[in-house]
Amino acid sequence: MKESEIVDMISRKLFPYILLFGLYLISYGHLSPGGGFQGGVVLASGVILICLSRGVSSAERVFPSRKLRIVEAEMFFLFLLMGAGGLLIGKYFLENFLPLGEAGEVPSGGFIFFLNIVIGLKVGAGIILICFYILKSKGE
Amino acid sequence: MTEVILILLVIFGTLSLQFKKLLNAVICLAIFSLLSSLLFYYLHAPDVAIAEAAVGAGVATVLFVVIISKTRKEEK
Amino acid sequence: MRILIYVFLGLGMFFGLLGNLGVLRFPDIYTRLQASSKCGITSLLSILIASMLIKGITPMSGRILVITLFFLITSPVASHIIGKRAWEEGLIPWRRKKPGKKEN
Amino acid sequence: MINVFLKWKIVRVILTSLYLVVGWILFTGNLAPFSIFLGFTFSFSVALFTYNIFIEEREVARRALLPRAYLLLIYLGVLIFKIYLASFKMVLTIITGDINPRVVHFRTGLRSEVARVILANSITLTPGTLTLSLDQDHLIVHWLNAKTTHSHYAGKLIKGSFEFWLKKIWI
Amino acid sequence: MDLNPLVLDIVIFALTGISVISMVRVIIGPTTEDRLIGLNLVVAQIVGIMVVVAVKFNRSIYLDVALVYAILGFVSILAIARYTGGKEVQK
Repeated sequence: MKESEIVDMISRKLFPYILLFGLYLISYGHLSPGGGFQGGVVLASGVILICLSRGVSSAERVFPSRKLRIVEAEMFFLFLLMGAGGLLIGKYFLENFLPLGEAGEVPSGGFIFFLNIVIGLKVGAGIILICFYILKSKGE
Repeated sequence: MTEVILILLVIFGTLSLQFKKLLNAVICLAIFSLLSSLLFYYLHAPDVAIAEAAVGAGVATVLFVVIISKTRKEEK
Repeated sequence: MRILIYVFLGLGMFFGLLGNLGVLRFPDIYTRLQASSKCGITSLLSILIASMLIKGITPMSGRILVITLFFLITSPVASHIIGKRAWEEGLIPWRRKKPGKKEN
Repeated sequence: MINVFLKWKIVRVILTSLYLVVGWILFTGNLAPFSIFLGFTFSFSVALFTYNIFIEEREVARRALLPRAYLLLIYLGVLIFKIYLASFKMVLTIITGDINPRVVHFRTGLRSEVARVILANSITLTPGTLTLSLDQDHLIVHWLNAKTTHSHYAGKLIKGSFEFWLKKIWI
Repeated sequence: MDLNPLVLDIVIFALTGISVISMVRVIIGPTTEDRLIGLNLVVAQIVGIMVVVAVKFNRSIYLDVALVYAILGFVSILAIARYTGGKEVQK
């Protein structure tokens, strides 16, 4: 089906804003009802919008699936590494070892901020990969 | 307020099982997850509402629709 | 100011109700799409403007402004997509039968 | 020659991140320095990935990238006023049930793509008309209360003053 | 500006009733496009309800949910309309 000019233009102009909103949800995760998982899904939905309006190949040029696979695996490794850092410095797995800021500001959660970013990138990469495979498959 | 939403949830849950055409069932499921998201939101649980809205109404609907378009359209 | 807020809230509910009546009443898909795209967006716009007026100039009304702009951009696109799908599927628009009118 | 393309790339990245920073500040509403620093960082990193989609390589007209902002605000006000007018007309139509729908084809004279898309969206929002298809400069419009089916006059009646304003803003 | 909270309650109930009316179109619509029109209307009205509830509770962060729902409703309508053509329009 040929896509019309309107959908093409609007999704083109909306795509960076949706990615930025996903990053906002991730980075304000300890202050607002967002968080790593929800922000990652919003990031993925931005890429789905481009997939639907301009085809999978155009989205794959921006985010190559080979690199996405590497990002997803490395983010999980990084998550484990941060947990092990808490184990080494303090007592428990995933213990906070960064200074706490003032309540209500952005840098107030210690390393929850970095943990949220790691989880968000991992979830986003995973859902984008699932959608690429399903959209490219031939079907029956 | 919550009673109205719960009654509507039951109605749409049964309707999505009743339809023979799978696309209509998917549309009913989208409204079902929208209503449950509104219920969580009204009961002061906005993070659950965001997760429900993002997964149930967005990504799950897209995946269902794409898979239906690649297989048969009617339920036997 | 208070009167203005009441007026906008009332307008929102009025347009929502009548738009739904139009969606239930009109004969075919294109005319239903007309009713939904006009009255639906006007009802939402009135309610958002009223809540912006309630809050005054605060960070909260900035967020409501973002939601308003998003809806002004995407709502016509959604109705355009639905109309285009029906047009390409070959649904014929309903037309009033009038003996005196000349067909084009 | 390669230098020109590189320069154009840098300009596109900077423009995209500036547009994004405005959205960030409007949405968070938080003017603490760390939040603004975060906004600049995220906007720049998003712009590095998406500058090629946000601003395509062929969109080089200056007005297409930086429209006249004050005229755009006036246009938004006129548009909202016309939306309310259209809705009152639509309510009258719903109550009386007096409709005469037709499908009309016509052309537009706008050259900028953004302006054409905004024209189509405004037509969808104003009284009794609905854009069904937009192909280059050819529009197919469903009209609820058709007065004429002649292509030229129908275009004049439907477009109204939108085309004049859009021409001023984007060209 | 402080408003009588009863007014906002009445508005929330009225919007719920209106969205119930537009769900009727989803249930009885003969074609898929009619159901899509109903879905579009329901999304708009539920976003309105969410904004009014956020204003009533006076919590600024609750508005995130409304914006997330606006984005994802648009994406799902685009997916349904694009990927499921009728008879001859097949991807």
